[in-house]
Amino acid sequence: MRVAGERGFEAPREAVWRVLNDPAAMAATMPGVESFDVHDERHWRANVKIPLGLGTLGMTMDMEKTEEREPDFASLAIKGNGVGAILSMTTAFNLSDQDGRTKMDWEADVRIAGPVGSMGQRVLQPIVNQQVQHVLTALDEQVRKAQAG
Amino acid sequence: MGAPVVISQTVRVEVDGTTFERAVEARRLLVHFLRDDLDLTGTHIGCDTGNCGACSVIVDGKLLKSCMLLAVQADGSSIETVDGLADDGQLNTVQQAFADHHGLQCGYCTPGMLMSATALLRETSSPSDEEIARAIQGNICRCTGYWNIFKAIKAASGQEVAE
Amino acid sequence: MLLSEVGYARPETLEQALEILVENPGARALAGGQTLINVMKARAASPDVLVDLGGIPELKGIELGSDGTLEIGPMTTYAEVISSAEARARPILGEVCAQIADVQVRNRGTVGGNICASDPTNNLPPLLAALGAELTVAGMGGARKVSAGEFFLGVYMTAVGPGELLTKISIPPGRADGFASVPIGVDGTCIVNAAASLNGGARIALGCVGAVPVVVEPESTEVEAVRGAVREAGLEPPSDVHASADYRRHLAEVIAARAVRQASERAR
Amino acid sequence: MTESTVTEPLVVEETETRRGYAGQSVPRKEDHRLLQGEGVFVDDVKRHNMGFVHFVRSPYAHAKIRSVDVSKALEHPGVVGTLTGEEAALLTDPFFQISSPPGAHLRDFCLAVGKARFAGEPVAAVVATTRETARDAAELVEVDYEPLPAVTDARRALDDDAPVLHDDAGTNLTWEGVYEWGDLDAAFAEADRVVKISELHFHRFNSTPLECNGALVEYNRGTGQWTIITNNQFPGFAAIMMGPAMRVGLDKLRFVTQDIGGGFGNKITSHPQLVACCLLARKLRRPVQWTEWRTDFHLSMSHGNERWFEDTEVAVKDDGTLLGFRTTALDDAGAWLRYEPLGGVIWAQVTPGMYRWRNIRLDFKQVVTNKAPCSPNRGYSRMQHLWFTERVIDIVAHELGLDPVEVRKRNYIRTEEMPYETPNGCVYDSGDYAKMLDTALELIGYDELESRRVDADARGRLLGVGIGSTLDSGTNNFGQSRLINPELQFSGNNEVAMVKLDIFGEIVVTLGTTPQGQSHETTAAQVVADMLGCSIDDVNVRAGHDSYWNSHAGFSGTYASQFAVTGLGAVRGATELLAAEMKKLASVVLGCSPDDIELAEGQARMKANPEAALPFMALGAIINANNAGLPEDLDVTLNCRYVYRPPFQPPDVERKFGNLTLTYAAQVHAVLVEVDPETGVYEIVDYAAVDDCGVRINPQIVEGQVMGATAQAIGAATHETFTYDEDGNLLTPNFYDYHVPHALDMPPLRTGNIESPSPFTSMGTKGMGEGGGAGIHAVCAALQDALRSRGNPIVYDSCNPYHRVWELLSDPESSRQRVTVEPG
Repeated sequence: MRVAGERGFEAPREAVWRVLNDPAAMAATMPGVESFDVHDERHWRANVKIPLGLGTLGMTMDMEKTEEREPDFASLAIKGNGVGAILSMTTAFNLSDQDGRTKMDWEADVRIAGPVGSMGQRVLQPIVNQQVQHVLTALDEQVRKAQAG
Repeated sequence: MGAPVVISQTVRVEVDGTTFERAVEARRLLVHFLRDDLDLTGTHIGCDTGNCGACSVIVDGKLLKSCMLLAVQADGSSIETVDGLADDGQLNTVQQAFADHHGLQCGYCTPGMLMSATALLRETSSPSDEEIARAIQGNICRCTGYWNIFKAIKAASGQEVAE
Repeated sequence: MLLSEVGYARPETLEQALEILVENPGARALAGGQTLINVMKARAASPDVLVDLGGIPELKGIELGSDGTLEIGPMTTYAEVISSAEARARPILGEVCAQIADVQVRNRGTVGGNICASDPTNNLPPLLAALGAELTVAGMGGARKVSAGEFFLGVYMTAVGPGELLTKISIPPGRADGFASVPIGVDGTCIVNAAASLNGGARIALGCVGAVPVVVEPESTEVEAVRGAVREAGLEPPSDVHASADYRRHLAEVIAARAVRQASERAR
Repeated sequence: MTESTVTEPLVVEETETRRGYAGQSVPRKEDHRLLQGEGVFVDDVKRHNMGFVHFVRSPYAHAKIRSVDVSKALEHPGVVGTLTGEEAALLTDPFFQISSPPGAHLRDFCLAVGKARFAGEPVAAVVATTRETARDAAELVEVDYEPLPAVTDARRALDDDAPVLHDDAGTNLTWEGVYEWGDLDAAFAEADRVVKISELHFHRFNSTPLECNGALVEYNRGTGQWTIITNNQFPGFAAIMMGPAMRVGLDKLRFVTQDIGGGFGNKITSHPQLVACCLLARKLRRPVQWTEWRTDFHLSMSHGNERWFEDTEVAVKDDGTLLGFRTTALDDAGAWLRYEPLGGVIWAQVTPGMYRWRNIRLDFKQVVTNKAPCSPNRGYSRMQHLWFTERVIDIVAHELGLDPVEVRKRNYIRTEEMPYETPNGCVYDSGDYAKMLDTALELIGYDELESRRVDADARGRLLGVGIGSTLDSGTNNFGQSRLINPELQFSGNNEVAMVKLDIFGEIVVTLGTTPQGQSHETTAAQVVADMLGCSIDDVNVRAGHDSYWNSHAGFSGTYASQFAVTGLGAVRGATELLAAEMKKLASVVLGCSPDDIELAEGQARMKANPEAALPFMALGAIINANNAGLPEDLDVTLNCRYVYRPPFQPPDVERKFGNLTLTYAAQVHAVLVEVDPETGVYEIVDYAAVDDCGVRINPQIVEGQVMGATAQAIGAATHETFTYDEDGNLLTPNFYDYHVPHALDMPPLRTGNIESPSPFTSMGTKGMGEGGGAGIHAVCAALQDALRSRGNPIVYDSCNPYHRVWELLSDPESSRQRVTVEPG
């Protein structure tokens, strides 16, 4: 399923870019991150436990930065492996200046296979949307932090 | 002192008048306990989502699907299954009505279907067509289209059945 | 079938239950199990410990307060609601419970389990949201009250946090309620459902159109006002094999109007 | 009648079977055990020390398998062993392919080798001491997948950029054939109008028997023989597939079955899983048990053929006379050809449907896609084609402003034309389709239709009526497989039965079939008791199938609507032989000629002097235990085996011409639906099913089959669909999203019956039970009729869930664009 949107940040483009490309900061935006390893500046791995009311969904996520055009565009390919589900996701963002603020246009294509997939799209789509919102809010937080510190 | 958390425990149940006691893993579903641990294979499994009702049994007087209940949750209960319906090989009224009206073909859904019919007739002595359909809504049959099952249950309640 | 290994505990008091939940972060409450056990069969979720609430008397039962408020224990089964004399004070409750799945599920499934599962296709979340129910959530530190509107946080996620339990469902008095749905086959899984309550202003809650029930409050109970209000709610329903987002949007309008119509008829 | 049809070898007077048990609804012998939960289904069988098999399945619809690492699984407590695709590829040869090239080049093993081609395909297997442990360990098997793009739409499968599933074949087009009979050019030249239909779609579903597949397999190291206790419904076919693949003779594979929880064709192609179990039982030196769960079944087993009908052109006269049609059938076989491409010819058994048109061209293409493999499903391949012909009839009537009832009557094959040879040489044995239609219309209350429309209208509902008229062709001539692959050495058909008289006078009947609810024990006993003149209670028909009984032949099994012909034909043959032996023995003992002896009341007695009689018990005792002094040349065993062989010739491969089946049961269904125009939700408010399967041995059992087929058609027409997303994830993998009819979904049903005896069978019976899917079309037609006032949408899909009806209501135009009417 495809999700997309735009978001404004009260920060210059470079600041936002830095956060988006700082593995540690990104890790802090992801739901239920338990550990996060940086293999190199293009490859990261995270162990996450996505909270679901009925239990948590454990996953190992391998992330690869597939494209980068500093300071405005990057795309990631993410592969998640869990007991109940296999997730593959490609996401990209585009930053642009808006008089001091930064506008981020983003899109993500999320695909889920395995038993969790059998829970039905009407359940999965809301879950994905919700996690995306979670990430974006946390991203706001990180940008503000970066500005402050 | 809080309640203990167990991975497995001894479960004691009465099934169709016989008492059984077995150590069982907490994760084991009642239907697997009946079929695999107690060798009571009359109760069947037709799905893995609680939709088909082939595993229906009566636990302490309540009709339940034994695939949505852990064996440990049934500890201390009294369970009725298809194996207990007939009296020493003599079909009871509901069973006989299913035979008379061809209410079964492959016979796989039949044990659950009979338990649902039994539960219905205990509470409603002469059910309407609507009540009969509601009573077996949780039991899937792929052979009969239900029509002959409706007839059988109606006949079992002593009502006239149009042939 | 075939669950992952899981611990099991059957506490006899609320305190014991909360204790276990606090001591075991991976623990989950097991109510009727008519959703949770199926999710565990798919191994889509695998709690470490199941805390069976079936042995806790204080979580059961239905009481009708002098002011007409219904207080329902979360472990009350659908069947108990349907046959409860007290529950008839708010007839829609029994009527909607009677449309849930089948006899077997209604004998085992509980009101608390239905709303805590917060599955978008469930009937009770939108109903309680429309009725303006109040939910009591207890933790070691004590209890708090949450309105149904704020209770549902997402798919399978509610205001009941780690180490907490839903202990009571309080429903204010009223009779002018309606419920409508488009299920897949009679009493099947809902494609869209809607509950309406006209007890002091019109409140409609729509189910299956998002992660949580969407509450809409139209100006009037006129069909066009209701449909307009639903349209303006800017629903973003999921698409699946049973319905496109557009179809769900369309159904939401129609079903909302039908729920309101039923409620209005009862208001007279 | 064509050359290929000769009269039956077995001639008996009609009267002999018309009296007695045959024709009566006697109670079923099967019921006593099934009603007490004492049936023996495959998962009920246990063996000491048996291990439980759990398959590791691909989560991807299409992926390269880089590696499979079972080490962690093997370390898991309780695990006794594993099997991988690489091992399977060493230990077995690929399954024999029915198809001619390129389909012939597929290399199909019991587990995925090198590549996974559909989500849910078994990639490895784990065996452990409990079911739960086996699943735990299966999760520890590490498979390194490299996901590949998937193709899930048959219409895209032949695009240049479409991923190719099988490099060995080099294309996704695995089989194609052109069928043409009559003179298309003349037909279209004669036509007043040409109705063009750009695309129709028959959807993917199956009958979802309530019991899924399973097996318990034991290996005898001393004899090198496997005992396979399974619910496979066509052991003869499984053996032919498994023996060569496992490099063993067929007698090394003993198939045992008692009760089967529904089959409907869906349990024919479990041979890959059975081979995996055989390899594990041998490797691990213990019995292994495999139970397939519902989600496994939906993901990986026997979907019904999905078929597209493209660029259809129909030649028709203004009065509705149908002259002929052209179309291209694009059949989606899923990822493997497990029984396919037989679907590429089976449809031809009913080429013209029930109609008289003589000029037909059908270009058949079958492609593979990244979806579960297809296999027969009740109404196999004919159902798709009959739905197409019925849709054509109604669309033509609709567009030409003619009454569908009249168009049918005008074009139905007439009863006086029976036996009727179709354009491709099949012979419709008997029937009266117009009379069936009248009966159906009467049952549905067709006369009050207009008043019912008004009444529905007043309630804000749209009423529609629809007719479905189909054929259930029974008793295959396997020679038709040569139209798929001329190299194949299959033709004709056969079934076996043994009847013996035992020492205490018990009559024991052994069948070669594998019934799944079709009541063979009962109907066989009815026939035997009538022929031997004894009580049905004295006839013991063995339950189930065991290849050690030696009562089977190559085509033994229960499939393709044939027991009333092949099964009972074999029973009659064996009983005839036994009766003759009993008479001969009695004549020796009583000192008369066999012709003086009659069998009645459980005795062999002299016609002239009934006092001179030998009870069956005496006959059984003499031969089995008290035979001293009998004449040396007395050739009597009281244990008779008969192989029934229907009268078939191989078809003409060049002309694709010949008799492909022996009998044609017919169904005419009529249905009334009410649509809620606001939501697209609809309800079937009345249903009538009229059936004609010739002489009925047990009317109640026949009616039960009619009802079952009707319910399955209703489910398929309304909600049942195996729908995949573009990535190849199945969106309806269990009964939660795959909605089958429940009790409250059933409409009121009226059934009617007409009896047109088949001239080609000894008892006038016809195979039946598949039902032809008449209800699927009837619902489609009723919806189109109901929506007429809403912009005349065209119902173009065989499955119409609420959302599709709403689409037709909200945008009738896009559906109308599929149809054009041009002058001839």
